[in-house]
Amino acid sequence: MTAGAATHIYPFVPGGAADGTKLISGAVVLSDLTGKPCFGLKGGGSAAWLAAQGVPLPAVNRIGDHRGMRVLRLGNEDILFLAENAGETLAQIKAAWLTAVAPKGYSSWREEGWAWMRLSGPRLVEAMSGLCALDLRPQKFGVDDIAQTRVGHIEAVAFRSPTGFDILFDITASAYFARAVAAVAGHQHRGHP
Amino acid sequence: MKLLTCPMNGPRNIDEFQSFGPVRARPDPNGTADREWSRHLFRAENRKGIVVEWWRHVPSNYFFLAERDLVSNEIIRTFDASQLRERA
Amino acid sequence: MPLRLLKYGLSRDYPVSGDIPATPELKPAYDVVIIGGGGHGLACAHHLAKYHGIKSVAVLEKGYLAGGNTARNTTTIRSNYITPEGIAFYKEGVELFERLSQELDFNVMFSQRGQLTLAHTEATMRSFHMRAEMGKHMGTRTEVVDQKGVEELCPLLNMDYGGPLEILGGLWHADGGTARHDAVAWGYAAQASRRGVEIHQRTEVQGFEVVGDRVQAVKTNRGRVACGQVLIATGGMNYDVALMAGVELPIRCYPLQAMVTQPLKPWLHTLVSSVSLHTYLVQSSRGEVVIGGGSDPYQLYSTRSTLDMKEHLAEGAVHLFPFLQGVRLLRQWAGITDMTPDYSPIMGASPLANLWLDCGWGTWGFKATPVAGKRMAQTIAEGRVPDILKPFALERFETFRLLNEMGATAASH
Amino acid sequence: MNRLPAPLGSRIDRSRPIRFSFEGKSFEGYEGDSIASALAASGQWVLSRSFKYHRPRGILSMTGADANALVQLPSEPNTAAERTPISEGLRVCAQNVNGSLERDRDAVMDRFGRFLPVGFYYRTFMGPRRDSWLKFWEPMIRRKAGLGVVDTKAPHRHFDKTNLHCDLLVVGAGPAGLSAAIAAAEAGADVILCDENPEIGGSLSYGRYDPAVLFGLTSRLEALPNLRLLTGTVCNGWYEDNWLPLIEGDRLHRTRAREVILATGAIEQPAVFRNNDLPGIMLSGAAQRLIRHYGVRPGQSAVVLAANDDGYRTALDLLDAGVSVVELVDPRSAGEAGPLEAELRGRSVAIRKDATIEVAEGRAGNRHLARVRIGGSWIACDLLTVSIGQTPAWQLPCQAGGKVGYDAGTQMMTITLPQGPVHLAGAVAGTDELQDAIASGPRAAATALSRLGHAATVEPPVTPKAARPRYVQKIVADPKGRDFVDFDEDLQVKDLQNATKDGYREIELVKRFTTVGMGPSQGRHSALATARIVAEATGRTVGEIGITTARPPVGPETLGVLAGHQEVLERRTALHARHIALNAAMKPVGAWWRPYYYGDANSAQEAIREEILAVRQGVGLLDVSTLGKLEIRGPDAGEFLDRLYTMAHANQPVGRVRYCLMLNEMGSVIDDGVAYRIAEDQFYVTATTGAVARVYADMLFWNAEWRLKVDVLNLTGAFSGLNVTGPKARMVLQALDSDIDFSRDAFPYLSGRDGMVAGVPVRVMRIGFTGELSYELHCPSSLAPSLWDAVMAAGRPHGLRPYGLEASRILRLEKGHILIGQDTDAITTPDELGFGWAVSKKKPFFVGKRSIEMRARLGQTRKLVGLKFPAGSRNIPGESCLVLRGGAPVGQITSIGYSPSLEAHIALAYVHVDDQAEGSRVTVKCRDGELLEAPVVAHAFFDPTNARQEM
Repeated sequence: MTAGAATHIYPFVPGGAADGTKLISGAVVLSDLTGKPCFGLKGGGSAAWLAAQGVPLPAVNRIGDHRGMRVLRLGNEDILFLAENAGETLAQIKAAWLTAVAPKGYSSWREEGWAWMRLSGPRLVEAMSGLCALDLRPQKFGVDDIAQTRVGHIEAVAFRSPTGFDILFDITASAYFARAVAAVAGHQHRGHP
Repeated sequence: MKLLTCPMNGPRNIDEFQSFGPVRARPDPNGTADREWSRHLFRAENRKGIVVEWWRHVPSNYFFLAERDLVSNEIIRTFDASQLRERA
Repeated sequence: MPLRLLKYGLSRDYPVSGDIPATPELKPAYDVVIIGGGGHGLACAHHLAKYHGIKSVAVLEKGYLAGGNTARNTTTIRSNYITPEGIAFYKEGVELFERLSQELDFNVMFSQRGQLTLAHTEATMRSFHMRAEMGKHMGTRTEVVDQKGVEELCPLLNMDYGGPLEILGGLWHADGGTARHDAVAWGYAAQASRRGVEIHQRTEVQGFEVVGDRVQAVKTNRGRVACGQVLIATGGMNYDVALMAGVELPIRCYPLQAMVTQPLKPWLHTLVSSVSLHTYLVQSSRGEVVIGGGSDPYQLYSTRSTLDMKEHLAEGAVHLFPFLQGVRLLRQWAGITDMTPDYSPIMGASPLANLWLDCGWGTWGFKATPVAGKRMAQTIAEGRVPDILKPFALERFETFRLLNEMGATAASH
Repeated sequence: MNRLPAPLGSRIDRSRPIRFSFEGKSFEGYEGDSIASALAASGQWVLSRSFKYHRPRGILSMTGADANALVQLPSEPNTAAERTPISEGLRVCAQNVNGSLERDRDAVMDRFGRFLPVGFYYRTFMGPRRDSWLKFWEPMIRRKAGLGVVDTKAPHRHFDKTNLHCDLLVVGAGPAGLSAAIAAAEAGADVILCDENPEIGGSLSYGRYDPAVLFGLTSRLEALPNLRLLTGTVCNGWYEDNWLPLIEGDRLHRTRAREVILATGAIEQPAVFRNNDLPGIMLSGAAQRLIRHYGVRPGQSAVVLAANDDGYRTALDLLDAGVSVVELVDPRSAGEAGPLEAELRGRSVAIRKDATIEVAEGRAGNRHLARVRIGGSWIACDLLTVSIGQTPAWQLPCQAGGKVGYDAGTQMMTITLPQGPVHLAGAVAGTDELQDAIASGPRAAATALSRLGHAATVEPPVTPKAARPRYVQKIVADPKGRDFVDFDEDLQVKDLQNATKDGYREIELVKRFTTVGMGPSQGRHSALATARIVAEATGRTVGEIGITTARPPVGPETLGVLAGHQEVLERRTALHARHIALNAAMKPVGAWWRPYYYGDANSAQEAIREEILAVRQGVGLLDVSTLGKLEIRGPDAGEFLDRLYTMAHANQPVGRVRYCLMLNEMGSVIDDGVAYRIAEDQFYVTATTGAVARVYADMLFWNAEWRLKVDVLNLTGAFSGLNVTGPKARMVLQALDSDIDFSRDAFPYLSGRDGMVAGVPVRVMRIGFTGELSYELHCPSSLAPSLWDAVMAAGRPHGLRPYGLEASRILRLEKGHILIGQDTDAITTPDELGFGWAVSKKKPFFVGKRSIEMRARLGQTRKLVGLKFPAGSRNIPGESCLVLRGGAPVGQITSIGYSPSLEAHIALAYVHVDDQAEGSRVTVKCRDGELLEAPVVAHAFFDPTNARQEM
């Protein structure tokens, strides 16, 4: 299915579901990457088909790189491509997949189901410790690690990005998530002026 | 917060998991008399001691098994469902 | 000031009442052996001795008197259930509580200040209407109130939440109340032992001698005891004890936790509970605010407390009464509940002819202490189950005549 | 002023005076003062009145542990005056006083004490009438109950939570804890060291020790980046798997430690004698804290009760503070004089051995200590420091599984922990000499380090030098009483003895009957004495008696810090902003926001009616995005649905849509929806909004057992749904740019199509919840707003109107569609719903099949039917009104509403199975009790032949 003329409207863009919800910035910065190129396969045959395309697959809960894309292995048959700066490469894979014949796995529709947000800023560590119970100390949680866990009390996928943490979660909770992060950041600020 | 070690995601706070209760034998529905069938429906694995139970790691939707002591709450081990069938 | 106080004041020495005689030697046989020295067992013993003339009764308690769920529950007394059978039973329970202090000549401090259960969703409001309609039909004081009614009954509630936490209305149960749980057990113990019932503390049942379809004797850590009739009323241990007799009950054990604040001058005059928040609060006559909620999420035979449940209960309490933020918590604890598939108890006959069940009390056992004691005593004395108990029979799980109280307990045991 | 010169007063900043008030009187203290120290500095020793007898009470321990020093702040009851710092303008009041602290009308209770023996309230207040307790006595007692007053107008405070992780957590920064943390950190471990006090050092910060010791430890500590120090932070509990709450002001650090060392020290115990609760009688640690932490002179002339070296050191401290020490009383028999004793004699302090305090007396109204009797002779004094022994701080160790014992030889309470990740160091482990404590730290650290995998040599624990048995005070009840064991609860020796006489012999029963140990100090100062008294009274040993279970929290903690702050979860559909723009009345359904109707509240009913008519006569548009949407993909997809749902799906043709009904193992209906077969190996399945989370989890669970070749994907958020419904629905869709043929023949009822509509990829299903011609368009959520706009535009010429949940409910009711959870309960079977048509008879298995067959054999008791209440009925029943048969409830109304299309009230209701036939009449009991007769009618009130939805 291709989108044709219609325009994509994500939660934080005008007319989106979270329209009017502010993304916090300052000591803690929350930015929205939901519109960035993203595509995933899930279900029987996904891994085999991608391997056949020459995509090197990391182990489960690890992140690999493929031609500028980050390749997240969320399960044996659950692979997600994030192509913040490699849209073309992703488009090629997507096109190849659409025209390929089964077995080739199935779309996981993450580009529609998940919000993709980035947490950064000078108080990043405190903010994360307020949002997530997991042990994220560098010696315990590396750059290629994936945490499928809870962030801000909702299910989420978290991993490191050059500037902080990237977080994927249910797109319908976007407005809530922005408020939750702002609240935690606010407390951090109040706690240690 | 108790820790539960997910075979796929590692040790996590137990509030990331959902208990699906002890593994239960599934008698052949059509080869079981009504009385036994009711018993199957309502009987509860509740003996003091170690149970093997289903758990779901909610964020990853991964289902696995855990051996847990119903008295001490100690988790003896956790493992993937495939190993259960191997044992069976 | 009541005369009793003068008696205390004028007597040189403390007038000893000797409520609980020291544990006597175990006799080789009793007409009735009651396993479990909690409220239910003691109430049954009292009724056997006082109303059925059965004095050869031994109450066997593994630990100390009423140290299990009798001492750990949060003392909610109510009859606003869903099924007619359930309401009829618990209604009799409330009525017995109204007379209990006089019955026992022991002040159990039954405080009938009403229970207000809050709804935050339309589905809950619907279930409240169901409980109210059935309650009214069965002659209990149970009615649905709207937001205004809630504010009038409990003006300190925070009604300002929009969204999912907004209070849409409530179920007002004027018959609801609390009582001093220990006093109930001690009162029954004192009365029963004065009539010859033997209470054996630190006496643990370790097995049964079953011949044919009868229990010949129970084996304890203090020796063998032959018995005419046996009652199992061991709360969280019911599954375990029944299993020793070869009876497998449809029961799962879950911890139920509660906590209490430091004493405060009284400000909360009714029981308040919220279904969605799984939290309820009641202020004792000591001034402590008791806060409880739902059971733990997985099976366990342990009375350990958890921080997560405490955080959850505090969250709920502060949602309902934001000014509680500065109030301090004193203590938390847990009991072991024996939950049945339909959230109704199991009372009456067992597969063994002389073994009787008073089990499956889950999170709602305390309120039934007097009525369960009375009716189980009648059952044992007459050797047949009275009509009011028949619906609670173990067989219902084979005939599928469930007493569905799921949802009735919600956050108010 | 009782202020002492610097350097005494380590916590206060004399350059910063602070003004505050107590009981309306204004006081001045310094920055760093606690409420109690500032008041003491100004000679105000009485802080509160006691719980039962309203006796004046003051400083006991300076640790903030007990009820004696709890005060009322405007928005915080029961605040520990000994710990809480003063602040400019702070208004402090005494608690539990009737009138004022000075003139407490309830002080008379102290006289009536003999009328109020232990447990008296169980034996009284019952008469004369049955409800006398409720109507008269309880209100009276409630007025007397409680301590502080809660401020129901308290301003909102901000609390928050963080999560900490470390290799080793050390609790307590006294000599043992400090040396343990330093040793572990120097070995490279990641360490957190917490202490409830504002400074490190513990006893080193207030005791009579060489300052160099603390200085040495501090300088090593400061050189360690991997040691995180949290002062002013209470570790308030130990929970499974080393999960510990560290409370730092208004912040809760939920901390996970791999190893824990508890260096929580010991608790000084009071002595028991008549009037041992008078202000001016304090534990020696309290006097030392006042002197060194706050520079406050604890009195003018002191008697020192000393049964150990700490007592002797205290005497020296008092001398240095300019307090005249009248006499030191040592109850121990005369033994060899230690160096401390020599030093005291050198400073001409009278020392009396083999004697103790027999009784104390107070000034008028017992407001302060006046004199004590020793060996029959009275000695005037305004201060008595007590140092007769201590108990290890057992709370945290016991929560961590430690067992409390009693060493009859050394007369010590002992704690033993199971092998594991928790270790003890210092006084809590039984050491009482400074050097033993300092040595025990690294030992505990070594054990923890080796468990952490560090190469550490574990030294065997050496038994501390202090094998010399502790002094044990012989406790005998004073004939005139007021010899308090539990200050919080005003319990005297005889109260505990009397409890045992009444048969409450087990320690837990003693506790419950007398409430000993149940007050704010949770037995810190009473547990050991209680155990000894009960042991004595019941002829058992202290070991046999033991102490009551130590439950968390260790010390009082606010509900605010436990609750923290949590935003309320809300979920929004992709069309949220569209609804807002259309002035929808948004209401929560679970976490979702949904439009109830479009328009202003004052015209709600009108709006709902118009929305209904729009659907019946023209066309309406409903956002159904909250519906659960699941995709089942894989070769076994059909088989999977066959096992989960009651209808047949394996043989369902591609392009067809089927109703699906889900049962649990008991055969009860738990969900319904539709399944659209997109391809041989792909189904698109809907679930009800409220149930989808559980349905999804159950699907995964079943397949964890079945291991079929399917993948289940939850598309609830990824896809949005728009229901275009009404006689003109087809015209609207045909007006849109699309590659789908919407004509009746090409796209019949109960079929589905994939394609493009207005440039948006869609999955369209022809199903009817409203009973009208309906097309349900599902599309990727980011494109839903575009699709919505296109449909709205195409619909405008046809009078298309968006409608909300309220209209939708009436529309479905008119059509007799059930709502799972509203028209069903936990035991509803398909038969009870008349859904036999939806249950496959051919399939060998599906979840619940066996049970519904059995339940059918056992006999059906009720049936869901339609009821109609003619327009103009005066009384209309509401939801949940009972259906009676012979006066007994047999069912209830599950849904009811006014149908504008039928101009009557219609309802779904459970009736007795024998009354299910159309035309039979049933009795319904209205809310007000009136009984109504109503005819049973068919489910589908509206368009029973389905002509409209299948047109």
